[in-house]
Amino acid sequence: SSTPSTGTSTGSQKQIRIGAIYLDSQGYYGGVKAGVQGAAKASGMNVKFIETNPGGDVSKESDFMNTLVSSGVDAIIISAASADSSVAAIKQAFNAGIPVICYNTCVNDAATKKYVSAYVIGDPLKFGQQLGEAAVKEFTAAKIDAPKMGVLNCEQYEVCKLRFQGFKDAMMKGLPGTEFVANQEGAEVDKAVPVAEQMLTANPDINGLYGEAGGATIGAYKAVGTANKVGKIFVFGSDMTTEIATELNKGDVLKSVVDISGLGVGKLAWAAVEKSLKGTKSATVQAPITLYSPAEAANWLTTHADGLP
Amino acid sequence: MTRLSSNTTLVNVVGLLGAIILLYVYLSSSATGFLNLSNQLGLLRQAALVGVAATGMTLVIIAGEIDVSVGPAVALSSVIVAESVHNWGLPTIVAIIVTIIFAVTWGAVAGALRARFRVPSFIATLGLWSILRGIGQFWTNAIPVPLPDSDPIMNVLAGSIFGVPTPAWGMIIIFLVIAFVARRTSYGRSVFAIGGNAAAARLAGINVARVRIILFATMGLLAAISGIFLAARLGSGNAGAADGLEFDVIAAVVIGGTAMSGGRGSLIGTFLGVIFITLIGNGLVLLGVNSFLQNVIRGAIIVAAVLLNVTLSRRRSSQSED
Amino acid sequence: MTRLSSNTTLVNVVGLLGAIILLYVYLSSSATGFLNLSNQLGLLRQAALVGVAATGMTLVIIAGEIDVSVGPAVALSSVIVAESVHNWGLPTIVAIIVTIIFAVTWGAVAGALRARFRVPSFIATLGLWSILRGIGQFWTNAIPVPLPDSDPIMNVLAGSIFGVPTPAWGMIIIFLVIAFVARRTSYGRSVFAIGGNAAAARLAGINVARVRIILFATMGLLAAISGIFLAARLGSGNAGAADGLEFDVIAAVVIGGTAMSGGRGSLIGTFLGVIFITLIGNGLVLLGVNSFLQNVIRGAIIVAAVLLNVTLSRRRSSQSED
Amino acid sequence: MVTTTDSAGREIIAQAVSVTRKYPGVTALDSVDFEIHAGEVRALLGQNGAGKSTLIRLLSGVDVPSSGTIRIGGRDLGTEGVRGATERGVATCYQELSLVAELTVAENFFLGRWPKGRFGIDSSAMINKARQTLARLGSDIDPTVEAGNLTLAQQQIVEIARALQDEPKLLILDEPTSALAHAEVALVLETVRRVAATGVAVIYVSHRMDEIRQIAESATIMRNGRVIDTVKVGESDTAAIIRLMLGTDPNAQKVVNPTREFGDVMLEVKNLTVLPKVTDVSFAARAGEIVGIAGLLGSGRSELLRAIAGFDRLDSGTVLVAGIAQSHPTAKLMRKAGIGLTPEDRKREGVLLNLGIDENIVMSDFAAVSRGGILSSSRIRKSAQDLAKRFQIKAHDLSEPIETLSGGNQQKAVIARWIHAGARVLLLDEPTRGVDVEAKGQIYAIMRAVADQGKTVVFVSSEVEELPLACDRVLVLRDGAIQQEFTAPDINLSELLEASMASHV
Ligand SMILES: Nc1ncnc2c1ncn2[C@@H]1O[C@H](COP(=O)(O)OP(=O)(O)OP(=O)(O)O)[C@@H](O)[C@H]1O
Ligand SMILES: Nc1ncnc2c1ncn2[C@@H]1O[C@H](COP(=O)(O)OP(=O)(O)OP(=O)(O)O)[C@@H](O)[C@H]1O
Ligand SMILES: [Mg+2]
Ligand SMILES: [Mg+2]
Repeated sequence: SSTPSTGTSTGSQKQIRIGAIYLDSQGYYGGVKAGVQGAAKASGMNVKFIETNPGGDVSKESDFMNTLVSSGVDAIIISAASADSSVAAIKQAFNAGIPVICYNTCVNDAATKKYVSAYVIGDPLKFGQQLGEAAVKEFTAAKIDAPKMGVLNCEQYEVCKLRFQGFKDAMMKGLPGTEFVANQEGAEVDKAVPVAEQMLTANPDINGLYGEAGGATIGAYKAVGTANKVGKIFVFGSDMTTEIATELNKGDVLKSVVDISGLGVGKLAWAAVEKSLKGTKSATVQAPITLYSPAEAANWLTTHADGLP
Repeated sequence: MTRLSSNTTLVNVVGLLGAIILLYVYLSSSATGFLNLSNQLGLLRQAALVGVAATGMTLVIIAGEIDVSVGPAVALSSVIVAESVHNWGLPTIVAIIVTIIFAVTWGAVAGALRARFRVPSFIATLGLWSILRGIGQFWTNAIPVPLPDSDPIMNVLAGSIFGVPTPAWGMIIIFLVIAFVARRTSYGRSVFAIGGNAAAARLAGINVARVRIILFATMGLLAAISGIFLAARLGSGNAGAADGLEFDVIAAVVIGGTAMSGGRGSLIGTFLGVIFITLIGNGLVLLGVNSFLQNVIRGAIIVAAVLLNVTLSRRRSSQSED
Repeated sequence: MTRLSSNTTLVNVVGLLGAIILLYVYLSSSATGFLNLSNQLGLLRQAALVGVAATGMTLVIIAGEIDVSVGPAVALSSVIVAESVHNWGLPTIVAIIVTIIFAVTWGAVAGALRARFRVPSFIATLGLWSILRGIGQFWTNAIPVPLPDSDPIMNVLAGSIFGVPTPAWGMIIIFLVIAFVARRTSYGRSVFAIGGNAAAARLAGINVARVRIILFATMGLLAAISGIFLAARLGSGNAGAADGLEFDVIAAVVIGGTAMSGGRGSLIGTFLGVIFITLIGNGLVLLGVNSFLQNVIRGAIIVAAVLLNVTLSRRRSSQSED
Repeated sequence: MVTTTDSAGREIIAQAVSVTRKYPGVTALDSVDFEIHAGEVRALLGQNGAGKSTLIRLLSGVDVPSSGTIRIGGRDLGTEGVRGATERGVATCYQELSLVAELTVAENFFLGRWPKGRFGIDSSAMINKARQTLARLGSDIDPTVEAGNLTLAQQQIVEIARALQDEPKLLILDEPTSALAHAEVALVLETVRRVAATGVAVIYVSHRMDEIRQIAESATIMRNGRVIDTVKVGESDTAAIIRLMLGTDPNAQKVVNPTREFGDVMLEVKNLTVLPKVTDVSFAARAGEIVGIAGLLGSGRSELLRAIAGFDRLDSGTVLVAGIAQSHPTAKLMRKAGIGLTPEDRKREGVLLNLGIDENIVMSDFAAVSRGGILSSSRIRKSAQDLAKRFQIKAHDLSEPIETLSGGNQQKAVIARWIHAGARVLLLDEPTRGVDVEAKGQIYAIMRAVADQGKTVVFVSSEVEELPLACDRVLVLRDGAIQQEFTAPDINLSELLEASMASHV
């Protein structure tokens, strides 16, 4: 028995139309979608989602925003494709009086302050930083004070660059001898696996691999297995999925995984939507960044039985 | 004159018009906000990105060729214009000219590969597709290159003239120009002649190689124009933008009744094709269809439209087997 | 019999072998770890993903057609096999059969669109490209579908037999089978005949429509095989996998000397083409080249290779203009 | 100084001076000297591959010589190409039809040099001029229809009219009549005569001696890329000219032996209709018999054959093969029943240029040269060699691509294909089109040899004069039905022609 929402009679509820823009077609956004839609349903309102997926392309994002704004949706939740290039799109919604709720990524600070009514932030710098700190701990425990690191990146997306920045900063701070010897693209798992294998071939002295996204993480630990370096190379990964949690549970290769729960972000985003519908701005909402160690993997698997991150 | 394949074109144009009207009727009743003026103007703006390139692509396909490099060409053009202003400090108008020169040059190179060295255009432009995308991303590190906020030319390009979005004006003018070129100039008729029978065109003294080079250089020019509009609209140059644009452009052209085998096609058909697929895209979003499912529907519609075209035009022409 | 365009093929094969040897010499000296056994085996494993589909694509292109739907077809196949095991609880072997049936069916549908309804194969498979990718993503919500860790069949498919990766065995066997089919069966010769002159082939009593349907159904079968290997290797079915695979597959085939205009080509050429582009990809990563720059280089190499092929084969054959 | 007149004082329009043109592997022209004067009609004769078309391509600027010079209007053509030659008054109808099917007749008329008006291309001027020029040739073809919708004969006339429209000084016609029936041939010949009378030089290539006698004053005879001789047509008999072309004595052509015994009815066609051209055709042909089918161009002979072979759908009627009825013949069924068709357009529908000669022969029945579903090289070689020998296909290596063969030998290979498939009924559509004299004789002989083995041959030809040479019986197709029948030896040319044309005259 939820509290009746404002301004709607229980009998024939006015339909609320929400525009939802998912950054690209990664599973993470499946989690967000489930989170936001689940929360909307639980709220008891009559909500219709108009959703789109511009595949990380700002030009498509701009088209979609245009469509959403001109069709007069009640609110828009968005993971912006670019800090600077998405400003025009978000401004357009703002000018039309439609509240915009960023999640995961957003536009630059100035524009966020001006045009965005809430930002469910999963700060990518902090995201990388927490994992970097975990890596420092792990290497220190293993008495490696100048680790050689390989990176599997997803740097066609700006957010990944920031993740790396955070990770790198934390490692250089904790272990100034750290050296990043290789950095290759491997956002999708099918590409990440061979690229990681080749990286280990070209740099046999690597001590650790950093996966900036889910696919990259899988590529990294699979390559370590193939190269028979289990126990010699540590993998630090991003984004939990059933597969990654299962691997983490073993604890021999994958040492820690940093994650912002898509479901969690979705719930927070919905909360921000509800607030903004009442006309309140909530500025930034910190989405919890969680660091998982092997010991916590099993728990994740039980609480996420349906596989949605 | 040139009641070019008048029967097929007519059937196709009427069919598309019918489909567009049906879409309008359906969407106005089921998709909230569809008939809003702002949505209609937005539609035009979206149509422009596909439409500008589709004009040139119509000629390319009529000539029996294909260009699959449109998306990366548009993206790189947006990067060039932004870099010219942002990093090289060129005045906007010079930046625009520089962008056009670059794009026309790479288009002409692709054309020369086809015309002089007989590299199939599918391969030449597939290579270009990879090269242009790579150059843009490498150059900018995949980070958007901002344009100054207050640039008056860019503001006009991003805005509206007489209430209609500037890119839509651009698209309409380009359609009129290319339609005129196609029907009323030697160059345009040469394109049809080459697509219909390249050997005969050569024997008649038409400079086939030159026409082919111009075709692809024109594609470069149009990509530059689209790229500049895009940069103006986004306020930045983006190496990753216009992803998969070639899919929509080719789809619009073939839905518009231009034959992949060359020799037949019309700009009016392409125009309707552009409107049709823009409407479908817009409608699917407004109806709240799952975004992955939208891919399925769009794929099915292009196949169905071409299937219909082929079947109708086959009924009317002689049964030439191949 | 059938020393098909033997001169051109020979020039091409020798040229590619030379290029591959040069690459080996260069990479062994400059790319650390290139000559490692594990890297060499890894190379074979990577080659398999491109190679399996490239065998079928060779026949498709020889027949004068094209299939651009390979990437999504492989990805959806990996999803089907994983869903069959994970969600429907089918035994692995049944899941594999189910996957093959699905993939062969959609291939045959594309083939029928081409053969019976004359939808150009580029359009039919472009539509399929969008449809298959959309289905996979819609079905799985773009979340990987995990396979059980301990499945013995999948472990064999992901592992090695006699030290050589299983997918590499698969690729080699498929190459031998298809090369045999191409040269020594009436189906294979019919493919060449249709690519050379479809009208003449029909009048000579060849069932052109059936051959075309089988061609695309075979592409479906090969995509299923690649998808199953991929799922085994990744331990999951991924709707977003094999993005842009069609680029590499088509590139390997045309680098291998198969003519886009149909009628000419060889499986040995394609095999070397697959090795060549896999080496390039491997070398660029080992040398630590920026991943965006890799796109530029790959694009340039495919254009250069085809340019060389076309120029060499033109010198030797009569100057048939088109 | 370059001479620009001949001894009779007539201006030299075009000249080839010791011209050689080499293609990879062939010398198509070997130090050829050639000149033609104003007002002269010169026939260019020679077997397939003698180099006639190559010489023409050089004179019209499409191709350039490997050595030697081409002079048009007294000046070297150099690399000025088609445009240069056109500006100096050379107009050419090429052997391959060179119209763009998707463009209108008027646009084809001005292909590559469309007249400019104030608003782009001036279409009304274009249409008017085209209509006028066509009218001068006595043709009422509508200039606004697409060229692809015209019949082959109409297309040929459009091409000739196009060549004539800007009053050339040299008109080159490369086999303009090989696709035409008699009425149209007469029209073309009349046109040539009229044009020559105005002082235009004409080069005329044809394999038909009777046409040449009607219009040409002199003939240049080529063989193996060389000019052998130039003779006055009026002063040389045909046998002498053919001797020059072949380099040997022509074997006298035998007219059909009238007293023959035929076997059972092998092919029977009852009330066959394929709309719109074929409305009601019935005939029967026996084993051992060669049945000719005469008719004007467009009378529907090709449709008839294609329908019998199952490639076109019947609107009504029945086809019986060896007494077994097929009311809905498909290509597959008819092939099984033993019917083989060789198409009229050899290059476009007959040969597979990218495959070997051997494969071109065995492709009609791969199963016959397979072992357990796998093609056997030795069986292919054996079958192909046997047939090549029987059909006198001149090739030193049967695995070479068939494009290395001359037209006549390609045609023999296409016919051999159906013998390999074990066909009992051979439908030959214009098997002698564009084939030289020697090869024609060989094709007649092949037909006879095949018939003597108890097979049935149906022979369609637009060269009426060859029907009496080859056929036991000739049927005349007109207005969609068989109108008349002639039996050897009473096959009379003029009666045949009259029967074909009856309703048109
Ligand atoms: N483009 C070419 N490439 C290679 N060989 C050629 C080419 N054109 C002609 N030939 C060869 O040159 C020779 C002369 O050919 P040409 O076409 O001039 O003969 P023709 O006398 O016109 O024969 P036909 O009566 O069959 O038309 C032939 O052996 C032919 O195969
Ligand atoms: N589908 C087609 N496309 C183009 N041309 C065609 C087609 N069908 C027939 N023709 C041409 O139209 C002409 C007349 O048609 P048709 O074949 O019915 O007459 P025909 O009596 O067999 O003529 P022919 O004497 O050429 O054999 C033929 O020369 C043929 O080449
Ligand atoms: Mg000739
Ligand atoms: Mg005919």
